[in-house]
Formats: sequence, structure tokens, C-alpha cells
Amino acid sequence: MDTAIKFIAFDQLNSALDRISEQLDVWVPVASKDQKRVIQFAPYRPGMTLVLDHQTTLGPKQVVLPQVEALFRFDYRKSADEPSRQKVQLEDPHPPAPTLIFGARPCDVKGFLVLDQVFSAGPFVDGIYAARREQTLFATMVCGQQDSACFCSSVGSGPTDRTGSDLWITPIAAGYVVEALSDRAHPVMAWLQEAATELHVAAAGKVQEEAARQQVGNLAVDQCQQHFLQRFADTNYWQEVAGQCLSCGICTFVCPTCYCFSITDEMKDKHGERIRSWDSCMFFTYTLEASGHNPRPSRLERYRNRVGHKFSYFPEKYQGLIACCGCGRCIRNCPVSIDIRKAVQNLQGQNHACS
Amino acid sequence: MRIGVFVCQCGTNIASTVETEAVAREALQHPDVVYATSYMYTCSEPGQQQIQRAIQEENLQGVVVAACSPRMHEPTFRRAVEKAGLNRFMFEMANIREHVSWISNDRQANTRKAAELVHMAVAKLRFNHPLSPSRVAINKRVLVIGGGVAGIQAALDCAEGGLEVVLVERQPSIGGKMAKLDKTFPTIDCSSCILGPKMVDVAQKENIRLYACSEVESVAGYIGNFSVQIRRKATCVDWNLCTGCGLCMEKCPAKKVPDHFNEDLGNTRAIGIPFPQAIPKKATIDKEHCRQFTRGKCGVCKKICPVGAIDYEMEDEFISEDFGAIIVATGFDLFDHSSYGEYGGGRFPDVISGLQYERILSASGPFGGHIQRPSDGRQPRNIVFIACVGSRDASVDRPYCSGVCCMYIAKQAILTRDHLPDSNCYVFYMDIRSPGKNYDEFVRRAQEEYGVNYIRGRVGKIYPKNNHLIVQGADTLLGAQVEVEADLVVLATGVEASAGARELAEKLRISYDQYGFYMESHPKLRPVETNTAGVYLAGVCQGPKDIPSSVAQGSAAAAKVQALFSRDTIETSPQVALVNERACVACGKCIQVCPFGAIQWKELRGGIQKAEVLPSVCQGCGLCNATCPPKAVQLQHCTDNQILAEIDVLCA
Amino acid sequence: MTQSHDNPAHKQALTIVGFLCNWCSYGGADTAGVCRFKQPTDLRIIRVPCTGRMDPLFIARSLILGADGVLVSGCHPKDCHYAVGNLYARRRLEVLKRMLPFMGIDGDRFRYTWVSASEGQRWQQVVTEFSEQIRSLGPNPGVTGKSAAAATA
Amino acid sequence: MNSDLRSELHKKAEQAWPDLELLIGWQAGYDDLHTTPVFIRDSAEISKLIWNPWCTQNLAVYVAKHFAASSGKDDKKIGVCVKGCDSRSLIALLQENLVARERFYIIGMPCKGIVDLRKLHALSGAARILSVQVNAEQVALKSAAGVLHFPLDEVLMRKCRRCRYPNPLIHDVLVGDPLTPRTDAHEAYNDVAAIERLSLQERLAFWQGELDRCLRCYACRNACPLCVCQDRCIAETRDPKWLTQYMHLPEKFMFHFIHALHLAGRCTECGECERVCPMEIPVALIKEALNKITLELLDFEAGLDPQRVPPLLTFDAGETGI
Repeated sequence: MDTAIKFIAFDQLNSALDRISEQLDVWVPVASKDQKRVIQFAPYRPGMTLVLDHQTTLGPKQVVLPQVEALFRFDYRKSADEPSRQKVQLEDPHPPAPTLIFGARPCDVKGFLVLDQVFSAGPFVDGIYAARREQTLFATMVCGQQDSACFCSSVGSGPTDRTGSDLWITPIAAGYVVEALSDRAHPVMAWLQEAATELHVAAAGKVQEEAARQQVGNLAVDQCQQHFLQRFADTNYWQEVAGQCLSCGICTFVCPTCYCFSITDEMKDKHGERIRSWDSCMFFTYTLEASGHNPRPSRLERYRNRVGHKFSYFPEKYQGLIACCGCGRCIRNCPVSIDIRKAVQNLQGQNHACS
Repeated sequence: MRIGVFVCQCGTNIASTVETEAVAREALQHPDVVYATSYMYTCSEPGQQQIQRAIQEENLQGVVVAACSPRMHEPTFRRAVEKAGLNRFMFEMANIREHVSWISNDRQANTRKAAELVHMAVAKLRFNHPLSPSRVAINKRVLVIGGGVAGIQAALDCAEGGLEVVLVERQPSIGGKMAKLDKTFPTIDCSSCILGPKMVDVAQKENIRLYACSEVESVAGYIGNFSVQIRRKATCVDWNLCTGCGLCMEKCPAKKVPDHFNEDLGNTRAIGIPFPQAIPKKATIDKEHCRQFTRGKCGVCKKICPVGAIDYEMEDEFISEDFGAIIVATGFDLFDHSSYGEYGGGRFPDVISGLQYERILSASGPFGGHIQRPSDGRQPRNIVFIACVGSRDASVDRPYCSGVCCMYIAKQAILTRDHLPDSNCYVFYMDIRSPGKNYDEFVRRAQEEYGVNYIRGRVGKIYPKNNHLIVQGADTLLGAQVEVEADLVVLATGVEASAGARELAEKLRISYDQYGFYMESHPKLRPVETNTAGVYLAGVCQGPKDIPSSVAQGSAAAAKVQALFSRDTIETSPQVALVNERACVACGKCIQVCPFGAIQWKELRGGIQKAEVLPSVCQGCGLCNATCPPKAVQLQHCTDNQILAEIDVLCA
Repeated sequence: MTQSHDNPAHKQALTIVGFLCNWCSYGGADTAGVCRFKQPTDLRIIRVPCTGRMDPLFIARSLILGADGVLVSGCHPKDCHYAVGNLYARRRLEVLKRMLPFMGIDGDRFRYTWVSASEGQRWQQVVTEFSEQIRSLGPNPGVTGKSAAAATA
Repeated sequence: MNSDLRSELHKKAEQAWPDLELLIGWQAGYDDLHTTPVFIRDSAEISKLIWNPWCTQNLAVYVAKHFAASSGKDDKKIGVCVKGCDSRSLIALLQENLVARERFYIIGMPCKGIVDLRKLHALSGAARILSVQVNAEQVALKSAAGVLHFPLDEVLMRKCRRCRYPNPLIHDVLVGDPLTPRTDAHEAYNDVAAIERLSLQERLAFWQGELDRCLRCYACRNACPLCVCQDRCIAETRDPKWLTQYMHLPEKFMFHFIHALHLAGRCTECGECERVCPMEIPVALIKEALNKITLELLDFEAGLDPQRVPPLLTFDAGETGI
């Protein structure tokens, strides 16, 4: 088996993906037509132009945890002689196909490590997520395009964080250098035809080094679990950091680590599906109880919960793992520029300005 | 929910073009439907019993009947399911007769359509909830609008039953068109002899308050609780003082005032009492002709009036009255024959309308009951009557039959022959319509006993020649042209909706047809009700009819009011809007648009404002529901979810 | 609803949703039925108390979900059983009618009209004309194009 | 460019402060390109207020939703900074009696236009923007790739390039001098007209392509100063259930129909719905199209005259042509 380092010249990228996509479902970052800034992962089709020099607007979360998916289909069948009796028939969704996510960033992959804790690490395993996760490979790209909202280094990741990835892509002047990080990557490596030269490898090493030197973000998170609990009841504090929140769902929908979902039965006559769809803790309906009571009635409680969940409750439950990958999408996309770094930083009572 | 579906065959009305069995079979496939069947006449006693039995045996919680229009039998079936223990709102109807079987002969398409309509009804029913009516007190006063014979009859019948009645009449006197008639068919009894006592009765009944010279200005409220503003037009005579002595009329110097009561055939004065038997017998100033108003000085009547009742400064007065029911008896106007150019277009003084001829015949008329020509006062020898002037003629947008002309021509011809035995009467007619009791016999008497010449055919032209009027027409029975040298031509002008009928309908929120006649609730089964509960119809305002029918309708409307008032309270429909306070965002838009003022603010603890519907005021139009952005206001029994369910059957 | 029928007059059944006010147009449709005025069979009538009840969103939703046509009919202006419901409605419905084509939905698929309870003949005419109009437009592709796909399948 | 105006803003805010319990304005955000709303409850914080071509948020969004119901302590008012477009939102709220005029102290900001960050990013390409300088009508954009100069007009938001009301139509005090409007009503609907020129099929394809990206994050709705249903929006409620949780095109179309039709005759074209959309869907165009319709049909523009009633909340028995 060929496990050597491979090289894809820029003009060979599509032909390489054409080959891979014959074997696997491949998702790649592409810009929607005429909208250069909106980049999403989409199923690869021959001829597509990939956008690999920008962080995507939406991460690849939807590949494994789609915004809407059917957990099962159901069908009521009426008995022919006695119409008041009916049988229900269930049908499982189709099993997932092997999938490669090509061109994700370390922050995107870090997001899945958070989701895994909830859905597949046990003790309760979500079969649908786990099956899809099991079938998904990540070809991740070293990151060289941080902006003022990025802070991956602050949450235990970084531009060269290889954790969770199966293949590692480094862009150099002539193309992409591809290394295998896991055994699962070997078949994909085998479909890549051109081996990397020593020059390629050396150039990649330089890019890696340069990227590794970047300290992305200066948020200190070591004590935030406790600090959050101390700040919990400080209404003025939450008014200060999130008074301007509009209660929309952008921050949660673009977040690689947000996983909350809603389950509904959607039915027409006797047929229907039980669907799981993304929910947002920023929405009023998220914690709305059947009685009409809502324990988080205003934006402040909801925003506080978002911070607490990511930086306090989650690490408390999952061995200190912070439920944030530092991708900065929530900051970048917030209509009123709420900065979660500021909300976390100031928990500690420091008057630390975030740039 | 356990739903039963009953598909009616309506004899062959539905079954001939809809596979009712197939519709029932398909209904069984819908969710919650546990019973479905097809039956010959679902509305019949055994049909209703079948529904009731199924409710018991199958434990049904909801019923769908696919049959005729819900406007026809929804109340019937609601009562039926209620008798079997279901709430009457756990019922839906699919209209597979008027909307399906009667409008297409395509059996396959009809069956498909009927099945889908049933599916929609089932889908809606799954969102139905039991609703209970509440009760509001009835104000047992009745308003009668219009003081013609129908209104008089209604007012008297109501008063006879002890109700308080307010009668509003636009003219200075009640009596309407009947007061102008000389005799009535088919008995030739004197019109004012039979109407007069009734008019006097109105004046004398203690529980009838008469507002003459008055009009309805605005109507608010709903059955049991209408609030009506009445405009009392300035008569410039204080009626509390006026004794009806007539001195003012005698002395008034304006002598060339057209006498409207006499259909402008004579003159009257600018102040006066319209006719000797007028009720109320009070004087009124005609501002259009009064010199005090036209020239700014005169004051004769003011000087002469022995009780000082004249008040030139008088202004219209508005009074508000509350009622539990309203009877509309606004009568009719006559078709204006000037649109018939071939009959002279109103240019020949001796071509007159039927009502003008009534005045000529009348002993109290302009010529004291002597038949003479308006132009020169000469006694006519040849008199031509032309039927259907402004009736049964689509070219003047009057395609309907006025129903009374054939009879009054016969009457007038008989009276003419009576008065002037030497005269010749000719009647040009299209068909003779004489379906009443003793009516056809009456027409035959005119022809056979009185020798009136009936010529079947239209008149093509009338033109003057040598002090005569030449009437050219066709006799279609002989197939020949006919020419009559007439001295007087009487046009049997048809009936049309009275001026202002549409405006009044809009105030009352009742419907009218394209000619302005008011719509009854059902053409056969609810002839005096309107679609606005508590508003009833009597007389020609509903459609052309003769005196007996008008009187019968007046009595019928009164009976309806009596029945309504026999209870102290009335059920209000629970199909009203309801606010979900949790969802209400207090934007106030529902309050802004409600046509009835049925929504108001309500303050909850902590000063939180929410909208609140007053169920007894709400009429259930659903405008608030359509306007409410978060859909916190839902019209019960026609909620968003119910409409969406019906849409989804068709589209989703 | 794109079943095909053998009857040549119904090569393809259309889905036309009608929203009729209870007092005037529903009665007008009843009158047309009582008079046996023959009409195309594609219309499915939903009874509402008043056109004022019509949130334009009901119409939008029907067309988005693929209804081939939507017909709203109420009392003539000034003759509303509820006095003014149809006066509000005509503004709202006209705004919707003009907005639909901007979103790529044919405004000709939606019509609103006024028919009184006595106008059975007019109702026959309205239904016939509108059904013909929708027939000439063909099935509504909807916003997903599903009907068009189903038609070719 | 704005240091003078900024100090004028501070001065006028200080002067007004004795009558205020709260002042809503803009402050610096997490970098030079971003501002964030600030709620000032202490006069010491007035210095946080800024005013520059990045002050993009329409602060009227907070007015009805958060403060309309609360009555002030000691008759103190809520101060709010508004641009010309934002002021129309306030007027629209007044038209619907959703706020009381006397509750607010309105600081008007005549506005030359707000920078569209998407246009800046498009100009800088992949290179990270390091800083941006605005001098009068010129912009200097410094990125990793070097410095670029271009006219300010080129990077203004779409709504600003068609702005007819740069000066607040309602205010208690004005910061800076009134400006001259740039276009007339005729040109204002050019973008709508461009869509209208497409064939029906092209228009449908256009919206299918655009709306397909919708995430139903409801940012467009929540950023709208006139979407007062908020948490009770029928896009989310189960009773009545207008929408499913599916993310098919009909649901997305339906949501945007709900949003737009609820704004028919009410939208003041502040453009916030479009700005906040993370998927860059031109949703404001739908409302502009409706505004064009209500202008042509009913001669109404929202947010101009506080006394006028929005046209779909009233009727005219005598009107013809509809």
C-alpha cells in the first residue's frame, strides 16, 4: 500500500477529486453563485471550483449532523375490514455512504470532537450520528488565514492542529501536499497519483512552521468554569456583554460545536417522518415549556446559557473539554458584533480589552 | 378523534353524477375516519337517525355529511348530531350537490371532486373543538323602516303583540304607494277605505312611535341589541304644536308647487299636508319652493299660524334608539318611462304613468275623479294601456316581471269603462300574468264583461297628430300592424328598487341583488329573513309583489320578531374570535381594524396589555385573525389550522 | 394533484383552490348550482366567513405548495356582510397579486373577484374563465418544480 | 473624518443626559470595521459613543421590542441615536402606536452612508484587512496585499446608494449639518426594476437559488425594527402551524413571504434584514418590491408621516383601480 506523501498540483485538483468521488461521497467548500463570501460545503460534482483560501461561512457540521434529517419514516395502515384499527409501519433511513470532507480547517474538525462526546462517546450512542461519523474521513488543511475574530489557539487548538483529521493538506506555491494521518486515509492516498517530491515536502514544512508560530487569540480559559458560576447571577454583567443581542440563531447555526436539536413528527394524512432539526438556544421556543412557562425568557438568560454551556457546563461534564473551537464564526457573523471572547474574558473580572 | 362520514345521494340529485359509494369508500382511508356510508336522503328522518345510531354504536366524536350546501342543511345536521350527544360544532359538511353534482355531468371528475371535498372536511374536522354559545339579553323593541302598507302591517302586528315599535317614514306621511291608489284589484274596493283605518291605528297605538319625515342615519350592534341613529329632517314646523288645521296651506302665496302626492299632475303650496288622510296630519315646508327660503322673505305662514308652530331655523335632529330587531319595508319606486323614446320619452303630456292614472281616477285626485287629459282637460275617448314599460325588458336592464301591472291595467280599464261607458280601452300586452286568487277571472271580466280590447303585441311608436296620439303597434296574434288614434296613453310602468335602497342596505349590512332588491336568506324557506340576524324584510323592497303579498310579508316579519322576542335572551354564535393571551404581542392592530369595536385592551397583572374580544359584540368576520401578525387572535371554527388543513389536502 | 383522466375534457385535473365568503360568493356558487349552470370541475371551495378573513399568506402558501390556481371571491365592495371586510381584503389581495410575479410566481394564477349570492350566472362565468386561464397556464411548477417533474415522470 | 462630529455627539449627549435614564448609541466593536450597540446608563460612559461610516446597526430595533412598555422613572426618557433611515423606523413605530413619542429623546445623525463590509472584503480578496481609513470621500484599505484607494461611494451599502432620506425625519437634536439627498424616488427602485426585467422563470430561478441558502436563523426577522412579534412569530409556532421544521424550498419561501407580507406597507427600507443575513440573501429586495407596490397602488411610504395609518390597516371605500 502506498502511504508516501502525495502531491496535487493546482490544475490536478479537480481530476483528483473526480477520482475520489467515484469511490466516496466528497464534500468540498464552494462559493454559492455570485456570492463570493458565502462558502459552504457541498457534495462535489466534476468541474466545481473549490474555495480553499477562506474559512467557510458554515462549517462541515451538516455533513454529519444535517440541519434536518429523518430519524425514521412511519406509515399508518388501516385494516380493511375494521377501519378503526390501524397498524403502524416504521422504516429506517438509508445507511450512510462513505464520505470524505475535503478542505476543512482544524477548527472545523475540532468541532466534531465536541459533537462526538455527546453523540458517540457513550454511554448513550446516537446510532445515526455514529454511523455517519464512522463513515466520514477528514482531509484537513493547515490554516493560514486567521482574522480578527479567530481564537483557535486559545481553546486548545491551532492552525496546525491535526487532531481528528485523517489526511493533512498543506498548500504550497505549486499545489497541495497531502499526508495520511490515519489508517483510514490509506485508500484515499492510493487514489492520488502523484507522489510529493522532497522539494514539495520541504516547502510544506515551511508553511507548517510558519502556521505553527501563529498564536491565534489571547483568551485565557483555564479558570472559566468557576468564574462563570460566580458571574451567573450578575445581571449587570450579562446586560453589559449581551444587552444588544437580537436573539437570532446565527451564532448557533454557524457554530461547529453547537449540536442542540429539536424532534418533531411531520405528518400528512397517514404518512410521516420523525425529523431531527437544528435548534438554537438563542430562540425563545428552545426552552419554552408545555405549560407556557419559559425558564429563559429573555436574551440575557439565553446568551448566558450559551457562554455557560460552552465554557462551564460542557467542560465540567466532559473532562475539561471546552465546547468551542475558536473559529470565530459567531463573532464574525453576529449582526450586532457580540464578542464571546469578551464575555468569557471578563468573567474573570479582568479588564482585558479584546482586539 | 373517531369520525363518521355520511355521503348523501339526494335521491338522484347527487347520485346520478357522483359515485357516492366510491366517495364513502375513499373516505374510510382518511385518518380518524372509522365509519363511512352512503344513503339515499341523509336529511330525512331515517337519514338523521342513521347518523345518530352511528354516533352511538361507533362512538363517533365527529361527523362529516357530504350532501347539499351547508347554507341549506347545516343547521339540520347540527341539531341531529347534538341530539345524539355530540357538540354541534363537531360537524362538517361537504357541498357535493350545488358545487359538484349540479354543475357538471362528468361522473369521474365529479366523484374525484366529491372525494376531495370530503377529505377537506375530514381534515378540517380533525381541528374542530366543541364550542358553546353564550346568551345575551334581547331589547324587545322593534324598528320598522318604511310606512307603506307592509310596514304598517308589520308595525300593527308587533304592537298588537305588546311590543314597543318605532316606525320611521321618509315622507311626511305614512301610507306609501297604496295611499295613492284609487281602487285595488281584484275586488275594486277603495284603497284609502281599507288603508286609512290602519294608518289611523298606527297613530293611535300607544306603543307605536312614529317618526315621519325621518331616515335611518346609521345602524350599529347586532341581533337583540341594535343601536340606530335616526335623522329627523327639518320640517320647519314644530309638530308638537301643529294641529293640522291647514290654515298655512290656504294662505301660502307659493301656488305653483308641483304636487308630488298627485304625481305632479296638479299644484300644491310650499307648506302643507300632503293629502287629507295623512298620518301624521302635520304641515311641512317644502324648502325648495318656499319663498322664505327661495327669496329670503315671506313669513306668511309664520304670521298666520295660530299656534306659532312655524320655525324657519329648524335643523335636522338626530336621535338614538335601541332595538332588538329591525323590519325593513322600504317599498319601491316606479320605473322612469322617459327612457322609452318611442313612447315619447316623457315629452307628451297625455302619455302618463299608471300611478298618474290612479291619481286621475281618484276622487281625491287632481281632477276630482273625473277622467280628463292632463294636456287640455278634455275627456278622452280612446285610451291605450301599454304593459311592461320597464318590466321584462333587458334593454333597459329590467328583465324581471313587476308582477302587478297586468292586474292594475285590467283594473284601470274596468274603472275607465265604468266612468266613461262610451270610451274605448285598448291594452297592448306581452303575456297576461294573473296567478292570484280571482285574478284571472278579473282579467277575463275586463275583456268579456267590460269589452276592453286586448292586443297581444308591443307598441313600436307613439306620435302626436291632430290633438291625438297615434299608437302604432303589432298584433302578433293576427300578425298585423295596428294603429290606434288615442286620446290618452297609460304606460304600465314597472316597479324598481326605491332610491337609496342600496345605501340603507349597506347601513344594515344586508345584501341586495343587482336591481337593488334586498336579498332574503333563502328564496323559499326563509323569505322574510336576511343574512343579518335580526333584520327582516317585508313588501316590495324584497322584490315586486302586490298588496296581499306585501301585507302577508308584513305579518310574517312581525311573527318572526314576535318569535324572537318570546325569549328573554338570545344565543350568540360561538364562532367568534378568541385571543391567545400568551401569543398576543399587544400591537393593537386587531383593535384598529375590527369593524364592530368588538376588541378592546385588557390589562393583566403588572400592567401588561393584551387584546380581548367581546364575544357578544364579535360578529365572526375574522378580519382580526387575518390582520394579527402572530395569529394570536383565532376565529373559532375557522382557525388558521383549519384552513391550512383544507389547503394541505389539496396542495401539500 | 396531477392525475390524468381518460375523459378528453380533463386531460389533466388542475388544483384550483377557492376561498369564498359565506354570505355572497358561496351563496352565488350555490345559486349557480341550483340553476344547473355547468362549470369546470377543477375548483375546490373553502368556505370562509368573509374575504376579510383572507390572510394573503393562505394564498401564498397554496401557490408555493403547488396549487395551480387560487380564486378568492367575496361580496361586492360596500356590500360586505361585515360592512368593510372586503375593503380591507381588496388592498391586501391586490398587493399580493402584484408581489407574486416578483417572486417568480405567476400572478395570473391568482384572481380575486366579487360575486353576490344572486349572481349565479356571473359565478359560472368567473369559474369558467378562471379555469380556462389556469388550464392555459398549465400545472404550477411550484417553487420546487416538483409538479413539473411529476408531469414528465 | 468624524472626530468633530463625535465630540459634538458627546457634547449633545451630555447636555441631554439630565433628562435621560438610558442612551442607546454605537460603540467600537471587536475591530475597526465593527461597531456594536451600547446601552449607556451612566454619564461617565458617554465617551464610549462613536459616530462613523461603520455605525451600521439600526438602533430603532431596540425601541419597541425592549422599552416600549416600560414607563420611565421620574419621567426620564430613553435616548436613541438614529440615522436618516433609522428615523423612518421610529416613525413607522409611531404610526402604529407601538411607541410613545414622548418616551424618547431622539439624537439625529445626518448620514453620508454606511460602509458595506462585504464590498470591502470583495475588494481585498483573500488578503486579510489590516486597517481602513476614510478621508472625506476616499477610502484607503490596507491589507496584507498592500494599500488600495477607492471612492467611498463604491463601498457603501446598497441602501445608502439609493438613500433619499440621509437626514433624520424626526429628532430632538441633530449632530452635524443636514445633507443633500442623493436620488429621487424614481431611481430608488432600480434594483427591484432589474429583477422585474427578468422573465418569470428567471425570477423564480433567482429566488430559488437565493432562498435555498436560508438557514431560518431568523436574523433578518430579529434585526427588523418592525417585526414586533419576535418570539411569537408564526414561522416558529406550532399552533397555528404555518411551517414545518423541514428545510425544503417551500418552507423557506413561505418564511420569507410571512416576513415580507407582514411588512407590506410598513417596511422603512433600513436594510438590516439583508445586512445581517449570514448567507447574503438579498431579502430586502422583496420588501422593496412590496414598497414599490404600495407606493404605486396606495400612494404610501412607511415611516414618513407619523400621523398616517399604514395602508393595509385601513381602507378607502371609494378607491378604484383595485
